[in-house]
Amino acid sequence: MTTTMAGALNRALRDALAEDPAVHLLGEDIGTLGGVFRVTDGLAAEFGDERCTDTPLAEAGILGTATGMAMYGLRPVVEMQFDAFAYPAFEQLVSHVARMRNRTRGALPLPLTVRIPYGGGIGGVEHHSDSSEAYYMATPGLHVMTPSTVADAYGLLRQAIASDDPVVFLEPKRLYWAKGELEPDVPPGGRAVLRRPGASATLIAYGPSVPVCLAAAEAARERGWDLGVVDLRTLVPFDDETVCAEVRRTGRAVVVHEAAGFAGPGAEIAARVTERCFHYLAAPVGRVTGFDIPYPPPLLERHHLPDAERVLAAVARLQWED
Amino acid sequence: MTTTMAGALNRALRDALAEDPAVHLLGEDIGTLGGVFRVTDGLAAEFGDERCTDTPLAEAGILGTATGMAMYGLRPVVEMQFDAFAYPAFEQLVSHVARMRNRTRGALPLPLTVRIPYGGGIGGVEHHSDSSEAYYMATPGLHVMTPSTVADAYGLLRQAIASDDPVVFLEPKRLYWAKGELEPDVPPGGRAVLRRPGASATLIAYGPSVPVCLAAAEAARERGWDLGVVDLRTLVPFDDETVCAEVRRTGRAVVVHEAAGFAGPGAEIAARVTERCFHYLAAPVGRVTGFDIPYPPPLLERHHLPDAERVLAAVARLQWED
Amino acid sequence: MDTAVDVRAGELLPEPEPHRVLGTGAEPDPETWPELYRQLVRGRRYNTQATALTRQGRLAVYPSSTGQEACQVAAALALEPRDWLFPSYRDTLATVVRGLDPVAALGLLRGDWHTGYDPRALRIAPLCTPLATQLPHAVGLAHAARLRGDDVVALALVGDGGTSEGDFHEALNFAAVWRAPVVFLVQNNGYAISVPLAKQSAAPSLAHKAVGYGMPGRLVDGNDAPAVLGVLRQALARARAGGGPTLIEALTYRLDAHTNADDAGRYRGDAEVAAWRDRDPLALLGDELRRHGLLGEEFEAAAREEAEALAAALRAGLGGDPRLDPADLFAHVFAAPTPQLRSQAASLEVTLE
Amino acid sequence: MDTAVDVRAGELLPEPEPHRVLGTGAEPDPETWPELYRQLVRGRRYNTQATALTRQGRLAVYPSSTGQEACQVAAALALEPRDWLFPSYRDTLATVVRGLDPVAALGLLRGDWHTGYDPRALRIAPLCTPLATQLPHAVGLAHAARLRGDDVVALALVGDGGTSEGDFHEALNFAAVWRAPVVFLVQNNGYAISVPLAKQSAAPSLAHKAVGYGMPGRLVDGNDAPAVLGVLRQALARARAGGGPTLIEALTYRLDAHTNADDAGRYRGDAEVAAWRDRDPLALLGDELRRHGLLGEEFEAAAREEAEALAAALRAGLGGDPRLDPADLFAHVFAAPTPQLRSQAASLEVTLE
Ligand SMILES: Cc1ncc(C[n+]2csc(CCOP(=O)(O)OP(=O)(O)O)c2C)c(N)n1
Ligand SMILES: Cc1ncc(C[n+]2csc(CCOP(=O)(O)OP(=O)(O)O)c2C)c(N)n1
Ligand SMILES: [Mg+2]
Ligand SMILES: [Mg+2]
Repeated sequence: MTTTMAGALNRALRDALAEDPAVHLLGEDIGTLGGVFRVTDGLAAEFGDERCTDTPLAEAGILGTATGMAMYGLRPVVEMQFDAFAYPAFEQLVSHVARMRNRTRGALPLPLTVRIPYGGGIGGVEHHSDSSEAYYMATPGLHVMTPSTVADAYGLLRQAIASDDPVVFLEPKRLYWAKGELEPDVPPGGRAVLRRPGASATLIAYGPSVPVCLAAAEAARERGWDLGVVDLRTLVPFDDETVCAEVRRTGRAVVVHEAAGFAGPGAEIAARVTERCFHYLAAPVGRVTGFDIPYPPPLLERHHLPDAERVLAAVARLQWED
Repeated sequence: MTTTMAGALNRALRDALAEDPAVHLLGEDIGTLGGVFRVTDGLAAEFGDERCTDTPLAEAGILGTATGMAMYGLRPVVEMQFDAFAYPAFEQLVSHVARMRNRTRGALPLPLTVRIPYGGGIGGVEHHSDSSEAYYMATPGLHVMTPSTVADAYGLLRQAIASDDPVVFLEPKRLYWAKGELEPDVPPGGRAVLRRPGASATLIAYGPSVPVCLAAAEAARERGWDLGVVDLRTLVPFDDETVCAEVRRTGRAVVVHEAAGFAGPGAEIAARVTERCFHYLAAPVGRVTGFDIPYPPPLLERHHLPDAERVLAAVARLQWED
Repeated sequence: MDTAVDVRAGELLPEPEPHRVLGTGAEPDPETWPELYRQLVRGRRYNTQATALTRQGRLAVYPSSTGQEACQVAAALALEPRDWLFPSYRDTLATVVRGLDPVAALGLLRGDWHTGYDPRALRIAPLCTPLATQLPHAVGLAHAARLRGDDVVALALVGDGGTSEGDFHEALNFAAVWRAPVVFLVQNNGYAISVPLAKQSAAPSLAHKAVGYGMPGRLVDGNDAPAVLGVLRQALARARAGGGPTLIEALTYRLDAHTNADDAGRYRGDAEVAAWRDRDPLALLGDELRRHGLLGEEFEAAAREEAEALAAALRAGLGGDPRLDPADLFAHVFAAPTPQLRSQAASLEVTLE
Repeated sequence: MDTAVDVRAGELLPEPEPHRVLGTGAEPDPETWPELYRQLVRGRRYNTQATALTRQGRLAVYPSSTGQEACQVAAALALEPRDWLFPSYRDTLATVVRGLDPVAALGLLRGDWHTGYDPRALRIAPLCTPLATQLPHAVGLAHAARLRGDDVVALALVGDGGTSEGDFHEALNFAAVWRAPVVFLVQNNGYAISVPLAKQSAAPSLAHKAVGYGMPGRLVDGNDAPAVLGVLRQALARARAGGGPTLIEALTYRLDAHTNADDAGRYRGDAEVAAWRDRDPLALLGDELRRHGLLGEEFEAAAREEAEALAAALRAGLGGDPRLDPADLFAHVFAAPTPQLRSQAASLEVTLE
C-alpha cells in the first residue's frame, strides 16, 4: 500500500490501539484536530477520548502523567507537538522515564513511547525545527529510533510501542508527506540497513538525512564515486556490526545529520566507527552537519542543512590521493 | 593563598559582587545557609538579600527570572543545587538563554552564569551525581567551563561572570574540598592547559577527571610510559590548537570523563582530534568514561567512575606493538 | 506558629462577573474611547491584511488576533513608554500599537530573523513562542528595574492554554514573593489551537489562580476595550506603587483560526463563532460611541483611512523578498565568534562563492 | 458565551482556620486514636533510630520526619491496601507504617539501590527526590486505574517547597481536568531546607492554590493526627466516589534539621523550635487519650516495646554492609541489555577478576 509517512504513522497508532487496550495516546491537539501534522487523524473518533486524549498544555505534565499510567501497566504513547516543546518535559524524561526500570531493579518497567517531530526544512519559525537527538542519545535508559522510510515509520513505531522500554521516537518532519510502500515487516530496531550498496565510501545517516545521502550517492556516480548509504534507523542501541562491516569494506565514511556538529550524534558515530575500523580507514570519518548555531530563520535554513553538495564536498575530502 | 575550591569560588563571587553592582546571585538556599556546599557562605550577610537571593524552589523560575534580569542589564549568577536539578530549567536554558543574543541579532546579549555542581564520587543518592555536560555542549550558544584547580575555580568563574555571553559553569563536586593555591591570573577561557608534559601519550580530561589522569600518569612511570595530561578547562569553545599540538607530538591519546561514554563529551573530543591528527595517530583515540547506565547507587559508584587503573588499561590498548 | 489564614484572601478573588464598562451606563471618556476605537479599526485592518498576505505567500504564517483587538490595543495603550511589554506570538498587533514598525513586527512570521527589531528601543521583548516562557522574563526584568530604583512596570501577555504550563506557575509565584512590578494579562480566547478551555482547566475562572499566589485576580470582558484598559491601568498603577503583581483574565474569543494554517472547522461550530461575532469589540465600542454622538463621520473616515494606510504599508513592506546575509548565521551566536564558528563561516562562504 | 463565574468557587476555598480535632471537645474514636498513637510512638522511634544510624555511618543520609509523624502515620493509615502511595524522600516513615520492611525502606538512604523494594508489592512508588516530579505520576496512575475501572486512589505527598515547582502546577491541573482519583497532601513544615515559607509563597495559605485548579483546598493542623486522618479519609472517599482530587495542606514542623548533614542553627532560632516542640504530635494525642482514660499503662508499654523492637530491627538490619553485585549495574537499564551494555559488563568483570 502506498502512503505518506504521516499516513503510515497514523496506521501504526491505529493498529496498536486496536490490538492492545493498554495503548493510550496523549498529547496536545491530538484528539479532535488529529494533531498539527494529522498523525492522529481520526483516532479519537474511532477509539474515544480516553484512548486518544487532548491534554492540558503542559509537556512535563503530559510525560509525567504518562509515566504514572505506565507504572500502572498501560502503554502510553505521547506526542510532543514539536522538538523544542519537548524541553519542558526534559526532567521527567531524564530523571524518571529513562531510570524507572533501573531504579526499581526491573520491578517497574516503563513501556512508554515519546513521539517527537524533529528537524528542519519545513520553513518553521523559531523552536519548530530543532534536531534534539543528541540530548536523548546522551541519556542512558532510552531507546532512540527514527525512520526514514514509510515502511520503517510503520514498522519501527509498532516496535517502539510494543517495547517494554521507553523509546524516544523521532519523526522527521520534512518527510511526513513523503510517499512510499507500507510493509508490515521491517528489520528489528537496533539494526541499521544498507539502503544502497557502494564500494568507494559509506555515507552514514538517519531520518531526514537519508534521502539527502541517497541523492548525493546518485549524483556521485558522475564523479566516479560509488557511494553506499547506511540508514541507522535506531540511534540507541547502535548497530556497530552493520555500520562497521560497510566501513571496513569501503575504508571511507561520512556521517550526515542536521543537528549541530559539535557534540552532535556524528561525534559518537565517528568516534565509535574509528575505534572499531581504525586500520581500515584511509581518511578520518567525515562529518556533514548543521552548523554550531541556534536553528536559523527559515529563509536561511537551506544554508544550514546538509545537502548533496556538501555531502559530496566531504566525500572529496576523504584523501583519495593516497 | 591556599584555599579549597569551594573557598575559591566563594571568593570569586564575593569579588564579583564587590566590583560590579550588576552582579546578582540567585538560587535555592544560597542566602542564609550559604548554599548546600557553602559556596555562597557569608555573601548574603555582606551584600544583602537582594544581591544574594534565596529564591522559591523552582529552577525554571530561577533561570527564567534571571534571564529577565539579564535583559535589563544585570549580570545574574544562578546556582542550581545539583546537576539533576538543573533539568527543570532545560527549556529556559536551551530555548532562551542560549539564543537570546542570536535571536535579537546582538541587541539583547545575555550575560548570565549558571553554576552547576556536577559529577559523582561523593556518595550522593540518586539525582545528585549526574555528569550532564554533554547536554550543554550540544546546545549552540552556551559557553561551558569547568575548573579542575583552585586557581581556575577562581579565575574561570570571574571570567564567566564578566563574559557577555551565557556560561554554564560546571563545578566538580568531589573537588570542592580539594586544596590549592589561589592565583588571580589564569589563562583565558577557551584555552586548554598542559598540566603535565609527556612523550608517550596524551590524556585529555577536565574537571574531576584531571586529578585521576595525573594520578594515572604518575603510576604509568613504573610501566615506562611518560603520559601528558591536558586539562581542557573549557569545553565550549574547544581549544583544538593546544590539544592537537600535544596529540600530534605523542601520536596517542585517551579521553577521560565521568559522563556516560555513548554520545558523551569524549565522542566529540575523539572525533575532532581524529579529524585533525589522523595521520599522526598510532591508534584510535581511547575513551575511558562512565558506563552507559543511569548513575549507580553510591555503593557501586567506584566501579562506574574512571580511575587510574582503567585509564592505564586504555593506555595499554593504544597499540604499542607497531 | 500563628496558623490562622491571612484575612486578605477574600480581596484577592476575582469579582463574580467580569468587569464591564460598555452597556453599563458608564460615562464615556472622550480622551480615551475614541482613541481606543481608532486603534481597534487599525488593528482589525492589520489582522485582515496580514492574514491576506499569508495567502499570497508574503508571510509564512500569521496567528491572527481578530476578535481580540480590544486586549491588544488596551495592553499597548495602558503602558508608559518606560515600561516593558512581553508579547507572545499572537501579540504582534500590541507591539504595533505600541509603536513598532508594522513590517519589522512581522519579521519572525515572514521567515526572517527571529526578532526583527531591537527590543530595547521600544521596550518590547521578542515575540515569544514557547508558551509561558516569557512570563518569568517579565518578572525578572520588573524585579531588576525595581532593584535599580527605576519606575518601570512589565506587562506580560499569555493565552489560556499557556496558563497550564509550569512556567506560568513559577513566574506568578516569583512575582508575588518578590512583589515585582509586573502585570499578567491572560487573553482567554477559549482555545489553545483546537483544545477548548474545558479541557485546559476546571477552575471557576483562570483569575481564581491568583489567590494561590497571593496576588489579586481580576476578571474582565476582553471585548470591552474601555474595561480592559481600565483594569490594566489599575493593576499597572498598583504595581508601580509597590503593590505587587496582578493576574488579569480577559474573556475574549479568537474569531479566526489558530493561524492561517489551521482549520478551525475541525473543532468548533459556526454558531459559536457567530455568537462571538455579535460581541465584536469594534462594534461594541463603536455603537456606544455613536450612541453618545462621539463618533463623527469625519473621525470614522479618518480612522478607516489610517487603517488603509497601515494595510498599504504592510503590503509594500512585505512586497519583496527580504534579503538575508548568510554570514549573519554566525555573527551573533556569541559576542565574538569562536574559532570553530569562524571556520564554519569561512566554509559556508566558500560554498556560496 | 456565558461568562459568569462558576458558583462553586466558594466551596473550593479552605476553611479560615486549620481543621482540628484534638482539644476541641470532639469525642475520641477508640478504634483509630489509640492505633494512631501506637504508630506515632513507633514513628518517632524510627526517626530517632535512623538519625542515630547516620552518626554511626550505617546510613549515608536521613531526612527525618520528626515532628511530622502525625502526617506520616495518617497518610499510611488512611489508605486501603489497593491504593497507591507516592512518597517523597522525607516520607520513609509513611512507607513503613504502610507495611514496608523498615530496612528495605532505607535502601536509598544507605547508598544501596535506589528503590530497595518492589513498588508493586505494597503499591508504594519509589521514594522521589526531584521535587514534585512524583505528583504527575500519581495523577497518571490514578487516571489509569479509573480508566481500567479499578477502585484505586492515589495519595501523593509533597513539601511546602515542592509546591513552587512547575510539576506541582501541572499535576494538579491534570488531576482536576481529568477528575482523577488522587489526593495531594502538602506537608507544610515551614521550611525548604533553609528557606522559610515566606520566601516560598505569598499566598494566604498553600491550600488556596486549589481553587485555581477547580478542586477543594483543605487546611488541617498537621500535628493533630486524628484531624489529618479525618481530612485525608474525606478526601480519599470523595476521590473514590468520582468526586475528583483534593489538595490538603497540613501545617506542621520539621523538628530536626533538613537531614543529618544540615545545620539548622544557621537559619532558625531555638525559640521557634521550642514552640513547636510544645505542639509535638505525640504529646497532643497522648495527652488527650490520657484525659479520656484511653491510654492504659499496658498499652503505652506495649507501644514503647514495639517501637524498641522496630529500632532494634533497624540496627540489626543496617548493621552490616550491604553487598551489591557490580554486574547489576547493567542488568536493569533495559529489558534486555544492549550489545554495548553487554560488552561494558564484560569489561568490568575483567577488571574485577
Ligand atoms: C511549550 C510549548 N508547547 C507547545 C507549543 C505549540 N503551540 C503553539 S500555540 C499553542 C496553543 C496556545 O494556546 P493559548 O495559550 O490559549 O494561546 P492562543 O494561541 O489561544 O493565543 C500551542 C500548543 C508551544 N508554542 N510551546
Ligand atoms: C527539582 C529539585 N530541586 C532541588 C532539590 C534539592 N532539595 C532537596 S530537598 C529540598 C527542599 C524541599 O523542601 P520541601 O518541599 O518543603 O520539603 P521538606 O524537605 O521540607 O520535606 C531541596 C531544595 C531537589 N531535590 N529537587
Ligand atoms: Mg487561547
Ligand atoms: Mg518543607
